[in-house]
Amino acid sequence: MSPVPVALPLPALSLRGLSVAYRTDAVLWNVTWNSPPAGLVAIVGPNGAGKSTLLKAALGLIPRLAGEVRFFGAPLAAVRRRVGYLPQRAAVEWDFPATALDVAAMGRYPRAGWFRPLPRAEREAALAALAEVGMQDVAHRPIGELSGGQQQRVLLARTLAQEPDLFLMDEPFAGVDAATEEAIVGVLQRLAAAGRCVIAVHHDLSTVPRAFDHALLLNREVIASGPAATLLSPENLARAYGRRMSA
Amino acid sequence: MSFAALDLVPLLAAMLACLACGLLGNLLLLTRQSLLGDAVSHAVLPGIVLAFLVTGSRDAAPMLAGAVAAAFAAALLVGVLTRAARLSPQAAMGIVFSGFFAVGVVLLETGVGRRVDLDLDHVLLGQLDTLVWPAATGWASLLDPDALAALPPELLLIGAVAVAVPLLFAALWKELRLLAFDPDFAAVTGFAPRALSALLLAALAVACVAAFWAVGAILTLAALVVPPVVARLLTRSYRAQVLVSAIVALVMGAGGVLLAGVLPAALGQDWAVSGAGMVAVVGGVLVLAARLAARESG
Amino acid sequence: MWEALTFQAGHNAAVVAAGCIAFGLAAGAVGCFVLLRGRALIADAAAHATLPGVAGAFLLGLALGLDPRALPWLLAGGGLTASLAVLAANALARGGRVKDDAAIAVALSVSFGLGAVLLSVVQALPVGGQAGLSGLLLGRAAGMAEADAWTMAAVALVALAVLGALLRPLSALLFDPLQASLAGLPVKALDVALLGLMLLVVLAGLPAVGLVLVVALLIVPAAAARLLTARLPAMAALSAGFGAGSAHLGVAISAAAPGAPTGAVIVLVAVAVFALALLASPRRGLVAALRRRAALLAAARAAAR
Amino acid sequence: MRLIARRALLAAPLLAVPMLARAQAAPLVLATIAMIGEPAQRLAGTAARVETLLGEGVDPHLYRPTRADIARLLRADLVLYHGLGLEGRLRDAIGRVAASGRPVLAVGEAVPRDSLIVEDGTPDPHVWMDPTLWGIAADSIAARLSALRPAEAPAIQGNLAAFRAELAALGSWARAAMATIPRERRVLVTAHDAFAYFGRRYELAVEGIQGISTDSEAGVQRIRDLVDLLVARRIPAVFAETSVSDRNIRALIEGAAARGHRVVLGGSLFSDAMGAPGTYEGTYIGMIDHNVTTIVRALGGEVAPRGFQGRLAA
Repeated sequence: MSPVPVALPLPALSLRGLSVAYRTDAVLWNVTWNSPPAGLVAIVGPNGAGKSTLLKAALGLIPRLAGEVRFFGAPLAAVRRRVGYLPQRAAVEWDFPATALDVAAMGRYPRAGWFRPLPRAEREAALAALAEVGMQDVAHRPIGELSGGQQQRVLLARTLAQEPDLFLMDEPFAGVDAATEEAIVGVLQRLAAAGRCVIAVHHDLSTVPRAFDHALLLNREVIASGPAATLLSPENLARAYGRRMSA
Repeated sequence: MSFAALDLVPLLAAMLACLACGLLGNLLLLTRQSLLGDAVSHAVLPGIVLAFLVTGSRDAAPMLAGAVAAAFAAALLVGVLTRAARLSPQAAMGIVFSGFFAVGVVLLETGVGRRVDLDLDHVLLGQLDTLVWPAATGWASLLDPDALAALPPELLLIGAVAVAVPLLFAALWKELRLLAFDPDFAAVTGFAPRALSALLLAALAVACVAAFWAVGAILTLAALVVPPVVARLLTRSYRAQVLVSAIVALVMGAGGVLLAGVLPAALGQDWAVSGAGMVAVVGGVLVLAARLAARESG
Repeated sequence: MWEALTFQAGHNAAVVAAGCIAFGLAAGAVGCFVLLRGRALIADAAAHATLPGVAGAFLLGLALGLDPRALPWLLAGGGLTASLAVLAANALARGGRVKDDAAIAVALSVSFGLGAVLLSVVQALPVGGQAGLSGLLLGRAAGMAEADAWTMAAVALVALAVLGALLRPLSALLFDPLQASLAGLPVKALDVALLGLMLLVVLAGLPAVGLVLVVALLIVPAAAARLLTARLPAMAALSAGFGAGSAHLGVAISAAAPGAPTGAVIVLVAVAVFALALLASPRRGLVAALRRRAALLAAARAAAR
Repeated sequence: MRLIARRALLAAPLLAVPMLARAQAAPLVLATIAMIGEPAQRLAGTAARVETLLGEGVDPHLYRPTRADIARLLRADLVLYHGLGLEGRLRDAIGRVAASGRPVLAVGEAVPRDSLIVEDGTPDPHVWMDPTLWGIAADSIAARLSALRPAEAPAIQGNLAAFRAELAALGSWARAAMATIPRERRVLVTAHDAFAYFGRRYELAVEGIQGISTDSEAGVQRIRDLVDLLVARRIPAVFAETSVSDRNIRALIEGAAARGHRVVLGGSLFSDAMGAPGTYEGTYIGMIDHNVTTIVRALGGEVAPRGFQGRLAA
């Protein structure tokens, strides 16, 4: 990790008028938001607020109705190497015949490029990423035999192996044991200290002020965004969750 | 009448067809599409009939092209239906292959007419046991260009496919693994999952049709699913899965042909059974053995 | 065309229509449950798995001096091997490492191969009467006799009766298998009953209408019904209706159109019904979706400015 | 289990002459279908041993050769096959056998092209249904056998002459028998389109429920049209075939009965396969004799119940 945090003026992720509909019901509506250039950002909101949809739409994994998405001011295709993605653990096929190292090494594929087999150095880098999340001992174990927490850390190692400047994480803390949660928080803090930007979809409001610098409160539309410490005021929460109850 | 003349080509054709289809079958297995082969086998009929109606000729080239086009279209349509109608892949396959086959039959009956003997069996579905190589006098014929020129074209096509598929796996080893494991991550990291999937479907269509033409549907369906399932039961890593499936494919192909005809003849019997059928049966035995072995190891 | 629809297009057309309608009813109803159980193509595997049974029965009949061509005897053989294939697929999938679709594919291809082996043995025997043995699997709707039509009616009655009796437990099973077993429902017995019904439909359908029509009517009407309703009883009824309707319209069209093969036309009508449901259904249909999506698109673009 | 090899020997009418006594073993001739194999053996006499690949009642459209069958193909000193697309993928194998220099003869293709019934450029393969055309085929077989065994040529030509004479007698007898069928009833309805040449030769309207390929699927309208024909022309009988399922034919009978017109199953004709080897119906002459006798009697004509030579099974 480069030691000196370089203050980049451009927001890591900027959305302008982003709308997404799943089949016929609008899931995200006219979301305009700029993330800070670096630091830990939480996306929070009730179930069905479109948190995960926002990440997927930004990354082009699901079609957008409208809106512009920029990563560090450029379209994704131009800065792919700078963007890391951690999917929801439940969305991954853990019955697949692969070891923890195999999965972590996938983060290095872009460095090897097409057609070339993964060089040894890249596999070492993947092993290092596993070490960062304390998973080096299970490197050669099939992922199907790992616990939920271990699996989450292996996915995180894969994203770390990408060495991106921006991390998009979908529910990194969902269903993990305390030790894993603590380890992940440690990793996030080290990334922020190194000047990276981490945008994580998160459901546990109580930990947001402590663990995150910035937050986006979402319920299909932007409710509010700003410093995590002050954002979760009762009015904002009522507007986000209240509306959800009556809607 | 030497082994080379009678048995070498069926043996090679069965092994090559099993290898090509077995390797691709791994990716089908890991993406829950093992039954795609069965769907394709029904879906090729309209492609063939249209090729006949358009070109008016019954020789292989146009028919094969029509079959590949129909197979590719069917596989794509299964994907679209699975997403658009939110159907399970199995249901989508059932609808697509029934529809395609019915269109084929209607075209056959009304377009081609009743007087023309154009049925699927004669045109596309090869018969493993008829792949004789009479020009061969012995093993030396393998080096004799004239004899080689007289090799059945079916063997040459499935041979080419059986070389291309492993090359495809070697060239795109990590890309195909990533595509099967996590297409979303592949998209984000720029490994074009949609394009790769289309390439895979094309490879599957060509491999299936080449195998149908050389050894028939029976052997092809078994080749697509048995090697991957046996490897799945015996291995835990992707590399082992692919390698073991290749070995199982070759054993199954060779075992079937040898048991069906070569062994009875060696024992002085003057009868033989269907080579393609025996390859599938040997495959079944291998699955049973692997299933029992897998249970022991827990 | 109109006279065909009203059963006045001659005896054969009427018999074929009645037989196919009854079959469509049974296949649609049973197919709905099989589809929801997530094993749509099990019928295709079972149908292929009858081939070794038919060939085996012929050989056994020959050895025992029976009349090897008696249809009930051949179908008994076919039913036996089809059941064994389905059980084998279940056993293979139980370990968890091999998923359901791969297990079905293995059962299908291996039994298909075994059938080919046994047929090659039959073919080598110097005995006549093997005419149309494999043709048994390629029955033609148009050649249906009155007896076949009555068989179809009987199958439909049995299927509807059993499904009616088991509707509540089956819907609990389909809704949430885990919950159902926890609630003490005999999940295994229900599964066997459902597969038994599927086999009954396959075995009755194969000699009468052929493999593709059997598989098609077990899947397509059910898929169409599922696009239109989420409630199981309505879905089963709708699916049965689509099955019967497709058969009726299909036979009528094939009675009117020169050279049109009846079975294939029925399949095309069923697929057309599915396509219509896909496009037009209010809830999940494409047309409604596209219309609403276009509206959303316009609104979203307006908002973004 | 395979009795065909031994059975074909039994079929040779001249078995009385011990084969093995000959200094040089008689060459092995392999025919694909019995309609070629049986006459060929008769023409060859002791000059050659003729075996047939397809057994009794085996439909050439659905036939799947095994390795043992193909081995016989390669062992044969001469291969007689029909051609005109009848044998499907087996024809490719035979083509390769020919390309390697072994003698091969497409018997059906010996018949002049212009006398074939051709549709969309594809000839109807069932040429053997016309005894006159099959006489031409016999000539080509005899010529090929003579080339194989020049020393035996005179004997072969003698057998040919005898066979041709019997064919001629059969032909005139058949034409006379057919003429006894009341004109409006001269309609032959069968399971599949195999009798076009037969109908052309004996001025019989021919209708098959299925097309040429047994894989084809008839439609309800086809069945209704045939029922209308049966009722309109008061045709008394329809015919099943030994190598094809008779489901469709039974449906016709039911259809006509519903219109108050009683149609019977006139019998089971030989279309793509002959009778059991060793029996009279297992010979080409016997097969045609059986078909003609069965058709004429069922359609109300006059013919001796035991057929042309009184040799038909009771």
